[in-house]
Amino acid sequence: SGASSDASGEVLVFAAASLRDVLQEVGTAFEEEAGISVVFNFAGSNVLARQIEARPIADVFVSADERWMNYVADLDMVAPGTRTTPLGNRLVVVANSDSQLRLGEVAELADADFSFLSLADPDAVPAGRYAKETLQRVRVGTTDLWSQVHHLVVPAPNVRAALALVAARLDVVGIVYRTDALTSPRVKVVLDIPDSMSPPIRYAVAAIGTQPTAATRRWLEFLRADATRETFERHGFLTFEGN
Amino acid sequence: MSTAGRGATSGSADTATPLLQVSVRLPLDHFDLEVDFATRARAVGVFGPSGAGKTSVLRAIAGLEDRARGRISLGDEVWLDSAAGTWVPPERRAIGYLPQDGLLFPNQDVRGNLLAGAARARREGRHVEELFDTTCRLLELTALLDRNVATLSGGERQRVALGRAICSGPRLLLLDEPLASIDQPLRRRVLPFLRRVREQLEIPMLLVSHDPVEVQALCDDLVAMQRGVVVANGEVRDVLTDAEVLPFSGHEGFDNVVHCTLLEHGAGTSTVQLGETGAARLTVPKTSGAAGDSRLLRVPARDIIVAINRPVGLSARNVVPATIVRIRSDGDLRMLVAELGNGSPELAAVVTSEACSALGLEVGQHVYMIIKTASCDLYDSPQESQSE
Amino acid sequence: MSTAGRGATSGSADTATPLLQVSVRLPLDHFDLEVDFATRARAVGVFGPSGAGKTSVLRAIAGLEDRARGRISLGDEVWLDSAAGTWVPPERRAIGYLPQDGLLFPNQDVRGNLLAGAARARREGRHVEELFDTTCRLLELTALLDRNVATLSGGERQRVALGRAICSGPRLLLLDEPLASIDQPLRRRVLPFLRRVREQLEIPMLLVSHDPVEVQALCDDLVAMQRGVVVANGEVRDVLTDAEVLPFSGHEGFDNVVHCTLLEHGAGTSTVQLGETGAARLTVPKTSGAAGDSRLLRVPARDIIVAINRPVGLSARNVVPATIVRIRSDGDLRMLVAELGNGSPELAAVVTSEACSALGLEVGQHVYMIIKTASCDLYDSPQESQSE
Amino acid sequence: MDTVTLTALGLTLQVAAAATALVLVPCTLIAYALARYEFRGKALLSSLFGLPLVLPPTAVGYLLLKTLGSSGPLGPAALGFDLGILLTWKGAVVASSIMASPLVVRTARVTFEGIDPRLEMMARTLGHSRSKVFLRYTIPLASRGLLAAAILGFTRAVGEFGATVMLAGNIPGRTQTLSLAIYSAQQAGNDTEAYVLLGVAVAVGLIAILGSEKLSRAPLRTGSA
Amino acid sequence: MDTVTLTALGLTLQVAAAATALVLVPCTLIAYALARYEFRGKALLSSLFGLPLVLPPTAVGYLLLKTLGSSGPLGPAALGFDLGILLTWKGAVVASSIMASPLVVRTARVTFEGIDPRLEMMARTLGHSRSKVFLRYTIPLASRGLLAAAILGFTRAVGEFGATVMLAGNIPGRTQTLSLAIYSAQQAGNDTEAYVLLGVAVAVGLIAILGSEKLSRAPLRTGSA
Ligand SMILES: Nc1ncnc2c1ncn2[C@@H]1O[C@H](COP(=O)(O)OP(=O)(O)OP(=O)(O)O)[C@@H](O)[C@H]1O
Ligand SMILES: Nc1ncnc2c1ncn2[C@@H]1O[C@H](COP(=O)(O)OP(=O)(O)OP(=O)(O)O)[C@@H](O)[C@H]1O
Ligand SMILES: [Mg+2]
Ligand SMILES: [Mg+2]
Repeated sequence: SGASSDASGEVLVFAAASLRDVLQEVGTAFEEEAGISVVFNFAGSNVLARQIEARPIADVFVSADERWMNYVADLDMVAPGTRTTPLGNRLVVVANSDSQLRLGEVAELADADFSFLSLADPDAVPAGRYAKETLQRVRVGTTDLWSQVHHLVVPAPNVRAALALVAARLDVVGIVYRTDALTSPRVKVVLDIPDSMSPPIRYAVAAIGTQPTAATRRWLEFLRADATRETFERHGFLTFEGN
Repeated sequence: MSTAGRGATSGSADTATPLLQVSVRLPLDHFDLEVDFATRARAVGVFGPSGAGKTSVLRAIAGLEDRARGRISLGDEVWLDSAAGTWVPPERRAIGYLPQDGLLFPNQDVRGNLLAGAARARREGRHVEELFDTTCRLLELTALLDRNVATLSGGERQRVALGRAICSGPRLLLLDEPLASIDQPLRRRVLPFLRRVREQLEIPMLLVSHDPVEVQALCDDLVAMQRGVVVANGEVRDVLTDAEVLPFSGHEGFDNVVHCTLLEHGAGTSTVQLGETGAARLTVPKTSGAAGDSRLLRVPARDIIVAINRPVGLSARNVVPATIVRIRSDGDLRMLVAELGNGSPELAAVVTSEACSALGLEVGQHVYMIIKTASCDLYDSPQESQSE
Repeated sequence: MSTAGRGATSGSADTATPLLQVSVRLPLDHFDLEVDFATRARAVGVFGPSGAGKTSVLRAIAGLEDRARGRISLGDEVWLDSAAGTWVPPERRAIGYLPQDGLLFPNQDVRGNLLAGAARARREGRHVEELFDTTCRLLELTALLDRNVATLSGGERQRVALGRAICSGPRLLLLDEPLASIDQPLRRRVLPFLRRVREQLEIPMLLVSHDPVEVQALCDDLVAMQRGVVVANGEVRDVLTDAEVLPFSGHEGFDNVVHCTLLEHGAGTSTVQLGETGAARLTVPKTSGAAGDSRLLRVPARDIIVAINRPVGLSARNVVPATIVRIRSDGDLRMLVAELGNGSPELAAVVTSEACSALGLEVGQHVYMIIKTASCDLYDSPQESQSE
Repeated sequence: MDTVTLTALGLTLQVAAAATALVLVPCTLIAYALARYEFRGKALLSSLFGLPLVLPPTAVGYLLLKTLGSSGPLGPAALGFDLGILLTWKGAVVASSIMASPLVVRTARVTFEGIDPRLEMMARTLGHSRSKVFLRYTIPLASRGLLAAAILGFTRAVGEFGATVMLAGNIPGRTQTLSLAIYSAQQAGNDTEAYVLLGVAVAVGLIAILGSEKLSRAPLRTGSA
Repeated sequence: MDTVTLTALGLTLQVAAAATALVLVPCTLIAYALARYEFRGKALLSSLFGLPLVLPPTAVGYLLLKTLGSSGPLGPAALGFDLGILLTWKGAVVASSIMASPLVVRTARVTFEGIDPRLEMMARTLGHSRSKVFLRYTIPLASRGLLAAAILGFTRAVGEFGATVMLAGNIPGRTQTLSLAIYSAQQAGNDTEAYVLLGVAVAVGLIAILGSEKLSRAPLRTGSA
């Protein structure tokens, strides 16, 4: 019962695990409309990229950032002309729901009273890297905010783990995706980080292989459909036209 | 000479030896063990066919049978009283147990095994070093002390297990076939050692044995078992000559084992006097020791020939006048118990019923007991008060 | 009557029995085993003190000692020839091994243990069901068949292990103290069974035993060991009466074990004829069986009194004329071996040297052997050609 | 239980059972060799079967992915054909097997070390070859410990996540075992779903362990041979 | 080796040793109870110590995080003080201990089941109390198997990732063990670094296992008592 891209009327989508709920909803809608089944493989983007490298059976790769899509593209495994970035996300500062922490702007983190800063691993996980870059852009005195707080960072293997830590301790502050923060109990958003302060947070989508099947093309189109965009937005994602 | 009833107190009247009372019930595979006896004897033999429940009795006394119910006590100490809910764990019973299969500790060498109970022995006020040295010497273990127990021979294992029990300073020794796989010459050397343990260390013992000689040499009382119950209990000689316990026609038959005193040495023989003050004298194979030394003498009952006239021209050196005091019958054989005069113990002789009637033997009759020197066997015996 | 030298072939001249040749060296803890013997005897006893290396010899023959070097062969089959690099694994030696400690399989019940070698027995052409039934009956195992071996008594375990070895259809039985913890009456019943195994199944056997009676009843040849070497090897009687092997003054002494034929039953006794055609007759304790049945008769050498005149008025029923053929001495004792006339086996009697000289006994002299009925012990013996 | 959970449960049982079956025989043999014999490279063999434990499972998964991947030494390019392990349920079996084998080898070895080798020699004198003795005596004598080893392997396979997610992927209905489903649910912030799945996994573990307790309480003896 | 690797190595050894030490005594006692006695709830106890295996370690980590978290039943709010486990090396110890305990309990239990209880009873007739017999006879008799159990626990602790990352965090220099460092390097696509770290972890495992092989080859007997 191995997955196969040749199975007629099926699309195998390797997608970042944080997209699971929304993509499943989209998938169900797609199956109803197109009569084509979508099969997902949810994991960290790096895992997915390496699996694609090891056994290229995926039809579509939805990476949480450009970097792991580039990794696959460098292997010449992305179908030319299919790569898009239709989805985006936004960072928020979160704290335990019992926390007294109030923030007016990001720079206040420098003086805020917390012991740990919970991030997805800034070296490995896209959400973490975006958070790091954001903090690096904030000037505090002679240095940037990252230099002020990096010793407090607890790098988590994924956003969920980062959130779980925030939920577990009052003295932990986290910077995570807004979409994840919204579905997490015992955690509250303390501050929305404006798009302008963070680097562009984009999910990359592309067909894998040289010659995408018809079903794959239909799925890629469906991702950009208006109804789909509404679904994404309802889940808190940003959506983008074109490229 | 009647067999004492079940549960009766019997044995030599040495009041120093605490009363051992055993009254246990224990379900076994094919029958229930139901054992009832009490004894003040310093050494009690447990005798009976394979599967009779001998080992089970010892295990119950040692506290190793959880399912045992009833009452077990030694002197003032009550070890089991299921009515009162009393159960003393094995480690507080101060018992030296020699299990039938040795059960040496494979993670310790011979020395370690022998000293496994040294702490208890010290608590009991024993002089462990001396006990250890003596035990090693007499059980011939000295050369084995640093050996791994895994490669010991069968007899070596058994001796180590026996030594371990003795060196643990017990208040009661439970020995399950202590001499079973030990060769005859060694057995001859170990028997007196066990006797000494019994006498000098004043450790009472319960001893399972299939060997009537062993039992007589060591035990005062004997408990005979069959299918889980005590079928006879009392003085060794009474029980052993009981035809139900051991048909005396058996190839071991009944052996007289009596106390004697060394008198003098002859050319190739020695002379002993039966009992300490007895009048009867016997020529026995040459032995060592000084005049006045105590010895145990063993004469198989069937080796003794009874004559109504003093015979002549025989190879047999001993012709002892005696008076028949009892005649006991087992099938076609008759056991004649005769007394040899003042202070000498009685001797039993087994003859056929034919011979008995042909010679017209009856109680009260004066006869001659013909005993070959070669039929006499002497064992070392510690210097002690008479106990037979 | 000289002790056969090491390595010599000896034993009864039954050519059907394959030649067993054992010549092994094996390093042990304190000394090296260096054993050399060859025998055609149907049953060979292995005798010697604890730690002599008896078990090690059996293990080497069974193929259980990797470190054994030398040569072992049975008939045409060479099991070990370290010079030629030959080593046959234990499973292809067709051996029935009774280890000293039983080694029952704890995961099988008694039946499973007894049948553990059934497949081999079938391959060897044995009728397993019959063998199994006979073994169970004669070792009294029938009631135990469904029992868990963990709760068997010591004697029960030993019998199961013995039965397992016999039921495995071996071409050679290696029995390490088969009767050690078996009670006397049972031993009397098991001995004839082993004899039957030896005769009817024609399984030759090597038997470790500390009991001279057992050895004589079962074995033709005897190998006596001490500290790893064979000190005497030859016919049982020769080796046993060797003062080095077993001082006959020992409390077991020397027992005559001879073949006899049942003649008739009297009131409380029976009459047997010594040997199959022998002239000498003895009155023995009443036994069962029909006239003409074969029996083994045991008479301890020291139970026999020698008289130069025919005595009268004795309880002893048997007064047998005999002629002294050999006199052997051990310290202060003399063993007189006397023949009883045509076709009867020789009997040995032990007397003191004093008695010997007092009566002026010498080779060639006519004497009377006085043998009490009660001193005679009969064992069942299978219908077989004479082998003693 | 919804169909996704049911599928995950079925798949989990299938994978764990297959992994246990796959691992049990070779690991038992290796454990036996380690327990009974001295041979060159013994310590190394023992270490080899201990190593999957010292590495984080994802690292093991990663190494396996490289090995079995298109350009790996066991990949289709090198072998000339595709083993069909990656991103299939077989991948989950391979991952679980490798992660479970150290436990099975150790436990089986300890079991064998507790069995008196003289019993085996005794069985050989009764005419059974070495292999028959192993099958008919050693294994039954070791049955309780081997059952424990199997249960340890099985439960470890049920809980296996790190290597599996790399090798088999997390494809619902195809390679998503309970462990992966729990991960997915947690990643999506779907705690309720995660708890249900956790409950199912716990139930599987309980049934397996309670069952093994019952089995191993049965008397050791196996009746007549 | 750079300082990060060195620190990770030191921390790993510290955590694994602490976890093994923490777990060994209670697990040995529980294993002994399971091996020797029949009692109510025995099967349940056995299951309880099997459960950490059936769950993916991250899930165990989540559960622990909830339990020890601010509003958890063992959190500072409930206890009135902070256990100081979360995000410290102690968290790694707790996580490793819990994940290792099923292995230790099983292996120790199998070991005890292989020891003749009559030897223990024999030791008791020689005047040793139950606890002394356990310490002076049972433990030495079981030493080989207990060593195997300890090694299994230790290596499992070295390799522990899922629960540790949740409980201890992955703070370089403070709570980042080798496993966590390997994971981070792999996640970051830093293969060279990952391989170096893998090599160090393998070396730790090898030394532990080879050492235990050597130890357990030493003769069983311990000399005189
Ligand atoms: N734990 C037990 N449970 C049930 N039955 C047992 C148990 N232990 C022994 N038995 C059985 O009880 C009977 C008596 O056993 P025990 O060991 O006491 O005999 P024994 O008199 O010592 O025999 P032997 O002389 O052969 O050693 C035997 O039939 C034995 O199989
Ligand atoms: N595997 C072994 N390695 C070294 N020495 C051993 C080994 N097995 C036995 N021995 C030693 O060799 C000697 C002979 O042992 P063996 O078991 O053959 O004696 P045995 O004649 O059977 O004695 P027993 O009558 O006491 O059973 C003993 O001292 C024993 O300790
Ligand atoms: Mg017994
Ligand atoms: Mg022996």
